[in-house]
Amino acid sequence: MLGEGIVKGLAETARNFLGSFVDEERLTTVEYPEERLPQAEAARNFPFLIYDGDDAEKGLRCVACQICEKECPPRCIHIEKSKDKKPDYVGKQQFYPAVFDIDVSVCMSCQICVEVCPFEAIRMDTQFELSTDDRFGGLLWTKAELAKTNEYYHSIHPTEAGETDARLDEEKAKVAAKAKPAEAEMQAKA
Amino acid sequence: MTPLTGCLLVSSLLFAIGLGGALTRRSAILVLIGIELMLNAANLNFIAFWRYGPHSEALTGMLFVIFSIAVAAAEAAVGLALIIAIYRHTKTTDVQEMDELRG
Amino acid sequence: MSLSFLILALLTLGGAVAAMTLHRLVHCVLALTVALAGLAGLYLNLGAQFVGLAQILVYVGAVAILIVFAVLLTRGAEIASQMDSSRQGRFSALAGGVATAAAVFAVLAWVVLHSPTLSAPAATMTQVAPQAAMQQIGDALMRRYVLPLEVMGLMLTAALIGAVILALEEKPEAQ
Amino acid sequence: MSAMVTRVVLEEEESARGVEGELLEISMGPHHPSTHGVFRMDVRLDGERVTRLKPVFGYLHRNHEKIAEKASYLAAIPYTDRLDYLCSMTNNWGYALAVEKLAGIPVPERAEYIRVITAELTRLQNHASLIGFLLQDMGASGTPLMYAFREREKILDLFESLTGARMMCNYMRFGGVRVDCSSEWLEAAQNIASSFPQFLDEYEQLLTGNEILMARTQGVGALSAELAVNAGITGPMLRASGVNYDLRKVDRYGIYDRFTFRVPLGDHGDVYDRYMIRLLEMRESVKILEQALAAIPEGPIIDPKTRLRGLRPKAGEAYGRIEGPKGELGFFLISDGSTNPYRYKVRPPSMINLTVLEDMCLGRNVADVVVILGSVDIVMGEVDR
Amino acid sequence: MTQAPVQQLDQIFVMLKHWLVGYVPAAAQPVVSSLLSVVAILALFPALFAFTTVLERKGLGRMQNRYGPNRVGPFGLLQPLADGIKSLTKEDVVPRTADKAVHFMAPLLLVAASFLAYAVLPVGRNMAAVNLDAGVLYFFAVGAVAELAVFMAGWSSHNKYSLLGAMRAIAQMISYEVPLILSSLAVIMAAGSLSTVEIAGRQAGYSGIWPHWYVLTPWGLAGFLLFMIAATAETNRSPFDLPEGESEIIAGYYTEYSGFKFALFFLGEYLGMFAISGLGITLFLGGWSAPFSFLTWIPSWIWFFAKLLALIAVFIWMRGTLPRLRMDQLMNFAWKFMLPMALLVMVSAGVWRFLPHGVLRWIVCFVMIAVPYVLLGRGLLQGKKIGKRTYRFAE
Amino acid sequence: MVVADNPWMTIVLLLFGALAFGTAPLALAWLWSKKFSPRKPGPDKNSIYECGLESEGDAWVRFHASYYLYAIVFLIFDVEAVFLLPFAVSFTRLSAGACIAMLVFLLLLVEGLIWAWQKGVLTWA
Amino acid sequence: MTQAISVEEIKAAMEAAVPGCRAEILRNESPSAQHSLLIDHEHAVNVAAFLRDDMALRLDFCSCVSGVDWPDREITEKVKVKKTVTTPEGEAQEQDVEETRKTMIPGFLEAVYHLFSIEKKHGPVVLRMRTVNRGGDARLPSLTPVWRSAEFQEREAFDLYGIVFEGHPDLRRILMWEGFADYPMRKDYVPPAEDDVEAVAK
Amino acid sequence: MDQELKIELSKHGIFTTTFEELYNWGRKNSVWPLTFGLACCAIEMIATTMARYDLARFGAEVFRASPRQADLMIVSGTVTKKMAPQVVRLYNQMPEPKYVIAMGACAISGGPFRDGYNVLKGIDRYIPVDVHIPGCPPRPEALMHAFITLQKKIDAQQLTGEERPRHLKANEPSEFPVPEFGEHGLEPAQNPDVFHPLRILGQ
Repeated sequence: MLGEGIVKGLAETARNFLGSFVDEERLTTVEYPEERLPQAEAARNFPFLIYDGDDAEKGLRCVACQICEKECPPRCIHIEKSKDKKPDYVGKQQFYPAVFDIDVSVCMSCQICVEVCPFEAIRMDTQFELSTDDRFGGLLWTKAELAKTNEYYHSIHPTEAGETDARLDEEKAKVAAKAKPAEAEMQAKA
Repeated sequence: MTPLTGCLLVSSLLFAIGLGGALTRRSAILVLIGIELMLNAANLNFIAFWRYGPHSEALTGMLFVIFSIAVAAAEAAVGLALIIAIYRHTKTTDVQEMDELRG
Repeated sequence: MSLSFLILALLTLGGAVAAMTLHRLVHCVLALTVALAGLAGLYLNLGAQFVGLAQILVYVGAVAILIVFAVLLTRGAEIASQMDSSRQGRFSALAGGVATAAAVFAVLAWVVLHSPTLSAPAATMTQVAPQAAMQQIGDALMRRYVLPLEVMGLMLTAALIGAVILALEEKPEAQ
Repeated sequence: MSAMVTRVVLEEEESARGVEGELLEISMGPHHPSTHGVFRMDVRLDGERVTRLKPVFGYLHRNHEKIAEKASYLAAIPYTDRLDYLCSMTNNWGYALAVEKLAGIPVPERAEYIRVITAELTRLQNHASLIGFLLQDMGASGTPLMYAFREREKILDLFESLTGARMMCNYMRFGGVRVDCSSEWLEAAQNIASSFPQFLDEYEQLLTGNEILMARTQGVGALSAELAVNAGITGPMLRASGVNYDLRKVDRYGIYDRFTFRVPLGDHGDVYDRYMIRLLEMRESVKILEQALAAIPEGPIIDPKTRLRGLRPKAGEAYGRIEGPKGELGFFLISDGSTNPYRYKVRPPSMINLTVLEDMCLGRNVADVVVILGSVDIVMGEVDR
Repeated sequence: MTQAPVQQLDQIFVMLKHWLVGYVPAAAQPVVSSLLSVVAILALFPALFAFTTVLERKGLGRMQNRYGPNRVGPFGLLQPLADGIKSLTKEDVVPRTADKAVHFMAPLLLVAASFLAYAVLPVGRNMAAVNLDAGVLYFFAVGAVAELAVFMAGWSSHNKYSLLGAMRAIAQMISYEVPLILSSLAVIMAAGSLSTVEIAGRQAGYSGIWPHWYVLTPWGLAGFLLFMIAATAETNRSPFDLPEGESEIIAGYYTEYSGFKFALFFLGEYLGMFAISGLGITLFLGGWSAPFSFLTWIPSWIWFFAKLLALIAVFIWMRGTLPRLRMDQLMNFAWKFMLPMALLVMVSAGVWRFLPHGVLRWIVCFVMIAVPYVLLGRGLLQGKKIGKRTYRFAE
Repeated sequence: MVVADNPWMTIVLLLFGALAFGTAPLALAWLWSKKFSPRKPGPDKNSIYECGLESEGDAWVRFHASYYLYAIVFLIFDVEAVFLLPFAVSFTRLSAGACIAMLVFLLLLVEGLIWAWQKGVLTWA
Repeated sequence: MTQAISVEEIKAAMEAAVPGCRAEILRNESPSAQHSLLIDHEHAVNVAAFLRDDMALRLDFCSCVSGVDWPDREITEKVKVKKTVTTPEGEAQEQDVEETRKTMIPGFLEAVYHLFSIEKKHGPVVLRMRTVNRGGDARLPSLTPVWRSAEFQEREAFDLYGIVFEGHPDLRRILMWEGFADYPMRKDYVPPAEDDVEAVAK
Repeated sequence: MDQELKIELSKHGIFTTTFEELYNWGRKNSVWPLTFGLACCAIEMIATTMARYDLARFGAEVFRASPRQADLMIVSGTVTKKMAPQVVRLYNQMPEPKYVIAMGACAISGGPFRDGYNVLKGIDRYIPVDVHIPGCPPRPEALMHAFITLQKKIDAQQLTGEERPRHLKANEPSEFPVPEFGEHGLEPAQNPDVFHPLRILGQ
C-alpha cells in the first residue's frame, strides 16, 4: 500500500519527538559548557611531564634520553640535553632536559611517547579546552608549561598513576637494597 | 477624451508596437512575442467595448476574451514548438537565416 | 480616464516597447510579462476581474514560462537576436518595419479619434461598471457558450497533441 | 571481457548524443555537501542525465605511504588510524596482521578476542553512520544520521574508555593489543551488543519500508556480480551484488572461524541492496559480539617476545588483509631488514570500490549520482591516503 | 447575553480597526482602513516567519534527540533576531557575470508575490483584507508570479547550480500547480463561490457537534491530502525540496545570494508556505471556524492560527522524517498520480451532489477515490518493480 | 464590515507595502555597508561559485526538451482550469446536462493527457 | 590463506598455456612465504588472462597493485684476485690481492599484483613485473584490460612512481595534480625546500 | 557607553544597547558554518552537530553549502597542496564578515602529516585564522570551546576606531591570492601578508 512506510517513519520520528520530553534516552544532548560528561579515565589528549615534589625544575623525572623524541611519529618533541647532571628520583646522577618543547599543533595524541618512556616521565593529559587565537605562542609548550605534579597525574588517571607509583617504589626499593650492601662494603673498607 | 477612446488608443499603440517588433526583429521567438502582443491588444478592445458597450450584461466581450486567451495560449505553445522543431534542423531561430537555409 | 488607467497603460506600453527592443531574449520575455501584467491591470481596472486574473494566471504563470523554456532550449539564438544595424539591408528592413507599424498606428488612431460613435458622449459611456460576478460568467459559459466551450476543449487537445509532436524529438532515444 | 565492453558502448552512446540540449559540464566537489569529504566528480549532464562522470581525487593525499616508509613499524600504527578515520580499529588490525605475517609474530588468545570485539563494534558504528550519511545524501534532513550518531557515540565512549581516544584509537600492536580491557568494559560492550538490535529495529522502522527510500534506491546503481568481481569490488558492495566473499569466512583470520554468523547476500546489486546488506550485516555483527563476549578468556594481551620499538623483520614481504567495514583492507609490506618498512602499501577498499562509479552512474540522474556515491561508502582518508 | 464578551473578543481586531479609522477624516477613511489591513499583514506574517524558523529548528531538534537553538534569548526565541541582524550586516556579493538588475529584483518579486496572496485570506470572522469575488483565482494568479521570481533568481546568477535549481523549481511548480488548482475545484464546486470569505463562511455551521468542513467528506479528505501534497511541492518543502536539494545542487537557485537577499528568499519561501496552508485551511478545514460546536466561544482568529501552526508542524514533521524524491519521480508523481487523482476528486465531488444523502454516496465516493488510489499507487511503484525484498544468507 | 473597502486599493497598497518590506532592509544593509562595513568586491569573490573550483564553461546552456513538453501540458491544463473555475462556481445551480457537457470537455483533455502519457511525454528523461 | 596451488605448479601451467612466456620464481624468505612470479612484458597480458580464465586457477580478483622503487644499488664485495704485481725490486710477481669490487645493480621499478580467486577462494598469487630502468624506459604492460580493479592502482603507480602502463585506458595523474613533474614515492625524491619556518623552539 | 552607567540603568529596568553591541550580538549568535569537511576532523565536526553535543544550541546548525551564505569556515582536517587553492578560493568567495577556525593539528600546521610532500603546513599560510584548536582530532567539546572562544572574540570587536577588525577597514583585503599548482609545489609557497611565523631561536 502506497504510503504505509512513510506513515511508519512519521510514527518513529513522532515517538522520538514526544520521547524527548520525558525520556533521557531520547534527548541525549549534554549542554557542554555547563554540563559535561565525566571523562574516561583513559582519556588522552596531549603529553605532559611529571615532576615529583614541589619544584618543577628539580623533580622532573625526564632524563633527556630523547627516546620519545626519536619515536614520536610526527616528531613534535624537541629536547636539548643539559650540560650538567642532577640526581633523579633514585638519587642517580642524570642529565635533564635543558629544553623540552612539544608543538601541540603537530602532536597527534598517539601516546607512543608514553609507551616508550622508560622513566615514567611523560604522560597524557586530558585537558582539551585549548583553543586559542595565538598560533605560535599558544600552541608551543615549553618545559615550564608541560611540567605537572604527580598529584595532578593522580587526579586525572588515578589507576594508572597508582600503578606507576608502585613500579617506581619497587625500583627505588631495589636500588636501596643494592645500595645497602654497597654501603656496608664501604663501611667495611673504611 | 472618453475612457473608451483611451483604451482604444492604448490598444492600437500596443498593436503597433507588436507589429513593429514582429516585423523588425529577427528572432522567431521575438516575432512570436510581437504576435502575442497584437492579440492582447485586440483583447483589450473586447474588454473595453464590453465595459462601455451597450449590452454588458451579456458578457459576450468577456467570454470572448477568455476564449481568445485560450486560443492565444494554444497558439504560443504550437508556435514555440514549431520554432524548436525548426531550430533542431537549422540550429538557428533567426527568421532570415531560416529562410536562407530552407530547402 | 483615471490616474490608475494612465499608470497601467504606461506600464503596459513600456513593457511592450522593452519586450520588442531589448537585446537579451530573457529580458524581452520578462518585459513581456510586465506588459501582460499591466494589461491584466487594465482589465481589472475596467471591472473584468475574472479575465484580468485569468490573464495573469495564463500569461504570467504559463505562457511566460513556456517562452522562457523555449528561449533556453534554443540558446544559440540569443546572440543572433541583436539588432544588427551595421548592415545596410538590415537597417532598411528595420526602418521599413517601424514605418509600417507607425502607419498602422496612425490609421488606427485616426479611426478611433474620428469615429462618430466613439466620440459622441453616449449614455453608455458613463454607466457604472457592469456586474460580472463569477456566477454570472459560469452560468453564461455553461448555458450560452457550451458549444464554444466544447470546441475549445477540442482545440486545446489538438494544440497539446500538435505541440508535443512538434517539440518531441524525432528519434526517441534508445533508453 | 564484458567489463570493458560496457564502458566502450556507453562512450559510443555519448558521442551519438547531443541531439537535444547541450551537455552541461558540472564539477561536483571538491567542496560539495554530499561528496563525503573532498571528493570530486566531473560530471557531464544532458538535462539531468549523466553522460560522463570522472572521479577526481587526491585532495586528501596525505602521503601516508611515504611517511610510513620513513617511520618505524610502530610509528606507522597511529597513521593507520587516520586512513579510514571512521574505523581506526580495523585499520590497526589490518596493519598489525600484515606485520605479524611479515615477522611471524603469534597473537595471544585474549588479544584475538578483544580484536574481534573492537572490530565488530567498529563495523556497527561504521555501517550505522554510513546509512545515516546515505540518507543525508538522499535529502533526509539529518534524522537518520542523528540516530546513527546517537548509537555511535555510545560505541565511541566505549573506545575512549578502553584506548583513551574516541576516533584515533591507536590500539592494536603487532602481537596483540596495547591495554587490557576490564570486566566493566566487557559489561558495557555487552550492553551495547544487547541494545543494538533495538536500535536497528527503530532504524528500519524509520527507513526500510519508506516508499521514497525504496523508489530512490531500488534499481539505482545496479552492479553485476561479474563486473564487481572484475573491478575488485569488495565488502558489502560486492556481497550486495550477490558474490559470497567475506574474508572473515574465506581467510578465517584471527579467530573468526570460532563464531557462527551468516553472510547476507543481495540479488540486484543496487543501492537498496547495499543498504539492506549493511543493515543485515550489523545484525550478524551483533551475533559475533555476543559470542565473543561470552567466550573471552583470561590471559596475556600481547606476545611478550615481540619488540615493539625497533622491530626489524627479516627481509621479505607480506600481504595481509582483513574484512574492513568498507571491504578488503590490505597492507603490503616489504622489509629490507631495517627498522622501517621498505615498501608500505595500503590496498584501500574505498578507492577500488570507486572504480565502477562511472559505470553505475552513467545514464542516471544527478540525484542518483549522489545516492550511488553514498552507497559506495568511501572515506577520503583511505581513498587518497 | 453571555455571548457578548465572546463576540467582542472574536471581533476585537475588527473593532480596533473601526475605532482607529473613526479618528481620521472621512475622506481618508478608506485609505487608512486599507493601510491598517496592509500593516497588519506586513507585521504579522513576518513575525510568524521568525517564530516558525525557531519552531522548526527546535522541533527538528527534538525529533533528533537534541534541543535545537536554546541559548539566544529565552528558549532561543531571539535566534531569528540575531540571524536577521547578521544578514543585514553581511556583505552583499553579486557575481561579476550576473545579470545584476534581474538578480536584484528576483527576491523582491518573490516576497511581494508571497505577501500579495494574504490579501484574500480570512484569518478570522470578518477578518480578510479584501473579499474578492474571484479570491481563489486571485490566489493562484499571484502564486504564479513566484515561479517567475524563481526563474529570475536562477537565471540571473549565471551559476550552473542556480540555473539547474531554477529549472527544477519551475518544472516542479508548474507540475504541481495543476493538481493544486484541480483539487481546490472540488471545494469550489461544493461552495459555489470563488470567494475565500464565502467558502470559509459556508463551513461555519454544525451538525450536532460536527462542523461542516469539506474535509469531512470522502472527496474533501482526498482533496485536502492532494492539496497539501501539492502545496508542499509548490513551496519546495521536504520531501519535495529538490530545487534547493543541498546534497545535489548546493543551494539551488539561491546559491549566489548572500546577506539579506538570501534572507528574503527564506522569508518568501516561508510566507508562501503559510499562505498556501492558509488557503488549505480556508478551503478544507473550515477556515476560522471551531472544530466542534461547543468550542465556538474561542475567538475565530485563534482557530485559524491554531490550524495554521498545526499544518506548519506537519510540514516540519515531514521534513524531519522523509528523504527527498528524485526529479523524475517527482514529475511522475505529479502527472501520473496527483493529476488523475485530482480529476477524480473533482468528478466525485460532482457525483456527491447528484447522489441522495445517506450511506450510499459515502460508499460510492469512497470507492471512486480509493480504487484509483490503489491502482495508481501500484502503477507508480510496481512499474519499476519497487517493493520489499528478501535476502539470502551464506553460512 | 471592514472588507467593504475598495479591494484593489488594498491590494495595491499591499503590493507597495510588500515591495517596501523587501527594499527597506536592503537599503538598510546598503547604508550599513556605506557607514561601517565597506563592501570589498574582488575578482575571486565576485566570480561564480563552483565547488571551490574556477567555473569553466557557460552556465547558460541549452536545456533539455522535456522541460518544454511539461510546460506545454501545464499550459493546456492551466487554460482548462480557467474554464473549470466558472463552471465550478455555478455547478450547484447547473443541470445534469451542463455537467455532462463539462465532463465531455474534461474527457477531451484527459484524452490528450492519456495520449501524452502513452507517448512518454510525462516520463522524465 | 593457503596457497592451494604452489608457485611452481602455476609457473608450469603458465608456460604450458602461453607459449614463449618466461617466468621466474622469486622466493620470499620471510615467515609469510608468499613467493612471487616475475613475468615478462610481452606475454604479461596473455598470462594474466590465462590466470584469470583458467578453470583450475580462476584468479578472477586482482586485489592489490603496488609500485615499488628499487634504485641503483652498489654492491661492494671483496674478492681475492691473482695479480701480477711489480715488486719494488722490479720483479713481476703473481700475488693474491684483496680487491674491493663494486658492482652496480641498475635500478628498476616494479609492479606487484596480488591475485586471489573469489570463485575458488584461494590466494594470494603474487605477480611481479619489472621495468628495464628507472628513467625513460619505465614501461610495463597494463593489466587493466584483464582486471578492471587495476585501473586506479596502476594510475597511482604511474602518478607516484612514474611507471608507464602501456594499454591503460586512462593513464593520468590520480593523486597529484596535472602538471606536477616529480614522482614523489621514489626513494630518491626530495621535496621542494620551502622556506619552512616552523616554530620548533622559542 | 560607560559600563557602570549601563549596569546602573539596567538595575532600573532600562536596558540600553549600542550599535556595536547589537552588531556583535547578532554576529556572534548567528554564525553559520560552511559545509566544509576535509578529513578526520570533519567527522568530529559532524559529531559536534549531532544530538550528543548539538552545536545547534548556539544557533550554528545552519550549515550552508554555498559560501555566499556562510560566515564561518571550519578548516577541519588536512589541507593538501592539491586542495589549498580551493580552500582559499572558497574563503575568498565568502562575504564579510567571515571567520576561520583551524580545527586540528593538520589545519594548524600540517600536523602529523606535515612531512608529506603534498601537505600544506598550516592553512594560516594563506588565509587569516581566528581560532586554532589543537588536537588530533579535537573532541567535539573542544570544537564547541573554540566556538565559544570565537564568540568571545567577536564580542570584543569594536565597530569603529583603529582597533576595529579587519573586515571593517576599507583598505584591508577581503580576499587573498590563490596559490597556483606548480611543477614541484604550490606557488607561492605562502602568503607573506598573512603568515608571520616565528623565527627559529638563534637564527
